[in-house]
Amino acid sequence: MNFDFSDDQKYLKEQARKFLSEQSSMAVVRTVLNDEQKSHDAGLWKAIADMGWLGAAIPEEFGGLGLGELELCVLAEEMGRSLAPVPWASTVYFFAEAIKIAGTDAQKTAILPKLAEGGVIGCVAASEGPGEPRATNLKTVFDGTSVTGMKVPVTDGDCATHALVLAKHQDGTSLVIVDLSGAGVEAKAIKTFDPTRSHATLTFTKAPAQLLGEAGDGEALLHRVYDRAAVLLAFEQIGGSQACLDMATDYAKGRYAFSRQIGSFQAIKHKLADMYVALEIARSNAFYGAWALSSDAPELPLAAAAARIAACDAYYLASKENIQTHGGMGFTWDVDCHLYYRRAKLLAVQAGAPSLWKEKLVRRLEMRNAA
Amino acid sequence: MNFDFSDDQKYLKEQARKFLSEQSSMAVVRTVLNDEQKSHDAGLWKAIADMGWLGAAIPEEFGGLGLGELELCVLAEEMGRSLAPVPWASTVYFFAEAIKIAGTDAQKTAILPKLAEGGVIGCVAASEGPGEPRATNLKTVFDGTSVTGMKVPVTDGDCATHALVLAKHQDGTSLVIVDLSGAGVEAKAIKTFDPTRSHATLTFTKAPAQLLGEAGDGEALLHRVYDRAAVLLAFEQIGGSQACLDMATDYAKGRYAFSRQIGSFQAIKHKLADMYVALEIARSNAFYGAWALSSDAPELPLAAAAARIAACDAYYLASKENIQTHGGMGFTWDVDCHLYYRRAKLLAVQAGAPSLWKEKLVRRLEMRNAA
Amino acid sequence: MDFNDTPEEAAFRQRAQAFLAAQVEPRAGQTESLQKRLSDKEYMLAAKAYQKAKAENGFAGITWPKEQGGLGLAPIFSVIFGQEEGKFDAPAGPFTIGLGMCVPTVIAFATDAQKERHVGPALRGEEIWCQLFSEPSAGSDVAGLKTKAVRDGDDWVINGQKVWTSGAHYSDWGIVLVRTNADKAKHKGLSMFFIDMKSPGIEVRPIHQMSGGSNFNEVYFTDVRVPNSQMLGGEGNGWSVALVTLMNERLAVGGSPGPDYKEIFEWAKTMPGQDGGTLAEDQSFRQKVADWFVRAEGYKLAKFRTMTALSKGQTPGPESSIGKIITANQLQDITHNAMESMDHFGIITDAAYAPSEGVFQQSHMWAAGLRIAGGTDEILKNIIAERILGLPGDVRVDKDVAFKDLPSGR
Amino acid sequence: MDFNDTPEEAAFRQRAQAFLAAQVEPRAGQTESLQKRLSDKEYMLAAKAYQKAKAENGFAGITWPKEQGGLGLAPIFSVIFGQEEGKFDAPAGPFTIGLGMCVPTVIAFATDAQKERHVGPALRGEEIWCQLFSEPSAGSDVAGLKTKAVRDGDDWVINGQKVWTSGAHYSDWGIVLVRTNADKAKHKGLSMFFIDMKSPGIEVRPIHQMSGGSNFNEVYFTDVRVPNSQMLGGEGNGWSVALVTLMNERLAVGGSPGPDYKEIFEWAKTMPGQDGGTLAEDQSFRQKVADWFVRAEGYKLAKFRTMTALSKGQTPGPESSIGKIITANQLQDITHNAMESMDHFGIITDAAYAPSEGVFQQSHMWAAGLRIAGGTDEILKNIIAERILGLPGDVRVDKDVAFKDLPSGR
Repeated sequence: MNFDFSDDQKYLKEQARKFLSEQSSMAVVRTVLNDEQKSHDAGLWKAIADMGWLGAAIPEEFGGLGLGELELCVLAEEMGRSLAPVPWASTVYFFAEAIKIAGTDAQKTAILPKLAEGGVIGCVAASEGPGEPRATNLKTVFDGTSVTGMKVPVTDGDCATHALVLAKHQDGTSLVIVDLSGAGVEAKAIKTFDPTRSHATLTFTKAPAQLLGEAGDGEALLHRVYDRAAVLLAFEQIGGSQACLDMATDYAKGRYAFSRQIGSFQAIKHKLADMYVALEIARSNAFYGAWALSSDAPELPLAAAAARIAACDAYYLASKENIQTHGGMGFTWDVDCHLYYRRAKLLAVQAGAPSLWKEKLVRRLEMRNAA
Repeated sequence: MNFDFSDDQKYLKEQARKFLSEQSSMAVVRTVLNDEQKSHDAGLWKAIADMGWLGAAIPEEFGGLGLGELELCVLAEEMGRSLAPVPWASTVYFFAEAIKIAGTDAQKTAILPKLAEGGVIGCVAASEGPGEPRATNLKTVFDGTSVTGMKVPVTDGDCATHALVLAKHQDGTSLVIVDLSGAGVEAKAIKTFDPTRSHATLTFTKAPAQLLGEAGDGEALLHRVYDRAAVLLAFEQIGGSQACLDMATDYAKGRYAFSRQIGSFQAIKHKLADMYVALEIARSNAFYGAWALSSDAPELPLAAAAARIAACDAYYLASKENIQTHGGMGFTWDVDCHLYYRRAKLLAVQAGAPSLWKEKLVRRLEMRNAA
Repeated sequence: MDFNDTPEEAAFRQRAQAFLAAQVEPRAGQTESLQKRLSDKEYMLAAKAYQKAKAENGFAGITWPKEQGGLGLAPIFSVIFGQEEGKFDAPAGPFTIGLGMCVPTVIAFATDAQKERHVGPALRGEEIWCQLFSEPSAGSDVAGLKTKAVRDGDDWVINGQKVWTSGAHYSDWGIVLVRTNADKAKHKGLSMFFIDMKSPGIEVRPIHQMSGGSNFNEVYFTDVRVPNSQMLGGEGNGWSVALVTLMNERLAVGGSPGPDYKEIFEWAKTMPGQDGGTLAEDQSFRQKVADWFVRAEGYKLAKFRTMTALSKGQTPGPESSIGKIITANQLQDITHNAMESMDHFGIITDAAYAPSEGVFQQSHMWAAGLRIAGGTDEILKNIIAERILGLPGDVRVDKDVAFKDLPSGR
Repeated sequence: MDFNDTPEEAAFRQRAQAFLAAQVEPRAGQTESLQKRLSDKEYMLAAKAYQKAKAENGFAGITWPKEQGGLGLAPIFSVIFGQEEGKFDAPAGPFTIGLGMCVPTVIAFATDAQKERHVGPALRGEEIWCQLFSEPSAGSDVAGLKTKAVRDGDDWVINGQKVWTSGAHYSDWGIVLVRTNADKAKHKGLSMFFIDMKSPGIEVRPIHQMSGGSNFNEVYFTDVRVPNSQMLGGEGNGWSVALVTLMNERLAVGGSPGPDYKEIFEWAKTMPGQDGGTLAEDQSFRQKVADWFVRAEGYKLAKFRTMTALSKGQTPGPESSIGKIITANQLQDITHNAMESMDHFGIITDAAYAPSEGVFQQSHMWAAGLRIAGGTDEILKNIIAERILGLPGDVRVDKDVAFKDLPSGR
């Protein structure tokens, strides 16, 4: 039984934490929060690229470090803890993973080395309105060479260089790659619940696009990408949840009411214990997802769903009860509680909402039992 | 605004409480609990009949006291508090109400006066297996004069004199009355989660039966009866919930741990506060149900659903957390906590489970909004 | 059992309706609220004019004694006026705290001359009052406050900081709770003053909330002088005076804080569900709607029970504490569900795209604050447990110890 | 990251499998458990024979020091044997508490001669031990116990009552925590003894549980004499000794307490749902299955993380406290849902009618007890908060006060 990260992976995590506590301090996060024009922190993005993190799980032949997905998981946790205001998840969990599992050699060669260097910023343009994007409700169309339609919201859409676009094609949907510096692309920033991450509408007018994977297989491929991203997001969510629990615990020890530390009251104790239990459930499910992801195990779809559901639960609970533990202070702009409350919501809807994943989980459970 | 019971009704409630604390003490409840042969406490049944309660809401012309449904509500609350081991709910909320709203004059004349005297014990025989009994899954058949099939479970089926039977008939279902002393009826006691109330299987073999209400209208009529019973059951559930909260509060004041009253710990305080909040929500919804029932208001279906859902929630919470508050003592046979835990479950499934009522509530809400 | 007014109540309600219809705009049909359409200054003028009209038409100080210019009516009439006022977009907000909590405290403890000077102007909307109790290190535990007042001749000199003060920036007067003796036990060294908010040394700064806006203030006191004659209730009796103020808080709270079952269910009919139909057709969503309905209606009906008690002349008890626990948590839950059920789209707050102009997202922020403001969930549950159920209080370590010797942390 | 045994672990697992296959029946395929098929007496004989075989084949006292007849292996080997044993219907229950908690305490505190006398017979299944700590007025607060021992020559004389003692009626020896000095503070006046359960004055009575059965006992002590030489850890040190015993409790707990997501989901495929299909097809039910799955798997995987720590030679911390909170509450929730989803039929426990022989109904009763036994939800959350998160303890009113002067209530 060796259900844990290796010492090397733990060392990487420690280094990442140290690096981010300096390079992605809350002051850095707040420069993006407070500046509507700023889509991300470009300095931090460059520093992360210089560390080689963007290519951590990209094979060496395509310019990456050639480490595994487990290394990505430990980095994800620390990125989540630091609330790093960069297009990391969009680029690494979604875009790079999609190219890795479905790209042609030519596509990999064209995109991955630049991505590892920080020159390519990816994003996912699937949503067009409320609800899960499906063949039955999409309006964006791919005609074999170009794509036309509007996508909203696109996380990191206003700083991305490339988009993964889900579009109607033939009898179904296809996933296509669009170079956003090309013709027929208009990006417009929009406001969201989490201003520490940028969002945009992307409007395509016969924008040149190339197919990723099989034609007509877009939704299925997107869900395969989501499975991988779900595990990585789960670690990011765990990092955020742990940060909330740490903040709340620290506050509960230092804050006095009725001349006692508020952490000595059972109402606060049990609240934090509940947060801890939810976090342990999330962490254990995420570990299993990490194992499945890194070993390309057939358990991945089920493990990813469990990891995602548990992580969404833990982060929502931790972020809202962290505010509650802080009392009035928690409701102020200057205390960081709300940054996690905002981010928790973004991460919970970014790759499909939890209720959709619950249905997916049960369907996958039925398939496993039937097999 | 006069959203409360009248002073007369409150006085009746007080008298009922006093009466039941003597006549339906826990010792009386436990004689039925501990004796598998004993379906109910016949002495208590007679005493209740003598008080006139069985006919409280039966018009004087049919031998009742001619009081209203509000009086029944206050009695129901006290019956619930005392866990009275008698076929009261089956007879009064279901059987008598069904005859009252759908019976012919002949049926009313034949049944209601005897019922008010205690000579008729009613029961509802609808269930034949897991899930809601519907036209699509019923096997029991009514051929116009007799009924054939098996019903399980029937609450109070082994002491009842009459049953309200839901059976397939023509293209739908009908509700029929069967005199259980007649031919073709076999009752067999069965064990349930709540041994303070008796249950049976009823097997009908061409048992003579007479139609209640319109032919083919059985399910709709049963649901109308359930709406009325739901309000009355809600008061019974509130009585039980209040008893649990009282027990738990009393115990929390008298029991010490770590040399403090356990009620001084926030974990216990907030647990009891949650019980109180649930109970207040239940009580307020039940009051509205009582108003709708007593004034034959078109709001009854929606109000009944809300009253039932809130009461089921409150009683389950109160009964399980009363055990928890009592710690190890709460898990013993001799302490009364489990009697409420058992009764809460019976009352939650007896007139349709809460999840079914939630769907009914939303459908009714849609109808109200459409109207 | 009925939902009817008594004849006296019905007559009053009718008078109120007539007054309101003549005086202010109905809420329904307006796309933007009065407050949004007017500048801050214009809104304040409108509010003062409205309060003046209330006073002139016999709708101000409904429950106050007649000798103070009130109507001397039972609390039910206040509730009835509030119900009717709630149907209109009346600019009543700036007066809620002053007339609901501060001036009643003045009436209870001030001298006749002081009442003569202050009550009338407040009632006629000429002067606005605010309440200065909370401090950065004294929230749930108000009596732990540190702002101190030191006697200097006929005056007291106040230094310290208050927080979460609504309307401090437009208030003329305030009641302020301060520590006049740190050698006494926590609750025994406090005194209450009323104070001119224009006094030198008072600085008001808006608090930037996590929701983006600024509805509250910090108020800094630097060597602020207040005459001893403006002490209410005597030296060292501040806590008893504050309890009188806070007792009135419960009655001032009310109203729907944001979208409830109605709004989310109506909205769900326009949203895609999981199974190809609308969200309103999804079974799991419907089960939640039923739960929300039951709690929302339950709370509404519980208020009817309170009104019934008021109508019978009884004083409502701490039962009303359940209200905010239910509404704040339900608001957080409903808005959370609404956002998640939109999938990725739920994150948008941009009014150009967000359904219902982002009301679910905004309210999700507010809900987090609502669980804290005016008594946290945890404090309210303590109140229910102790005052309604009669459970013993928690162990107190702050009794019989000089305040200056108590630990206080951050 | 992998789920493989080390070569050493794999070899041990293989040996254990071979031993178990030869010794006991596999659990799968049996309709009735061994315990149900045998009389109490036959079962006890089978249990003793099984324990003897374990000792003879090198599977008893896996983590105990070799000088005590143990194997001196790391805790992971105990877990591995437990995993394999769990696949069989092994009659191991009567020894769980004695070998898991009592004898380790004896090993830690008894004299060499006493260990020589007692450890071997316990290990070989010749003598069974029980643990006597809880009392009617000392549950969560074990140190509040009142059973007292008074010195009389070379003996102590015990009077009082213990409760919730598993296996007291078939045990040969017990360890009993008593108060030897009520003038000292609560935790300082306690002493631990081991005692012959056949001593005159000991009376064992079964407790009638709310679930109907009797798995525990009350034990009454009336002038029971125990030699001073059988005191463990010295006079007044009973609380420290008890902490050693209780530390071993966490490791002894495990296994599935009843139906989980798997069982209810399989079963739901045979049950009618709300929308005309099966319950397993109901959307709202499916959402719950996902939640149950996530918690059950999460807890299973958390145990894998603990095993990993054990496998690396680390000592598991209080993290394992989360296990019972999750499993007990989930069991109550799942069985509640199962019963309600059957509608009226869900109330039946009669084996002739109830689906799955009424396992949901039975487990719904058990779940209520499981939330209390071996540490209530509330105590476990305190442990998480204080020992894992490092939050301060609650205010203690029972320190530095003579026990006899403490309030104790009912």
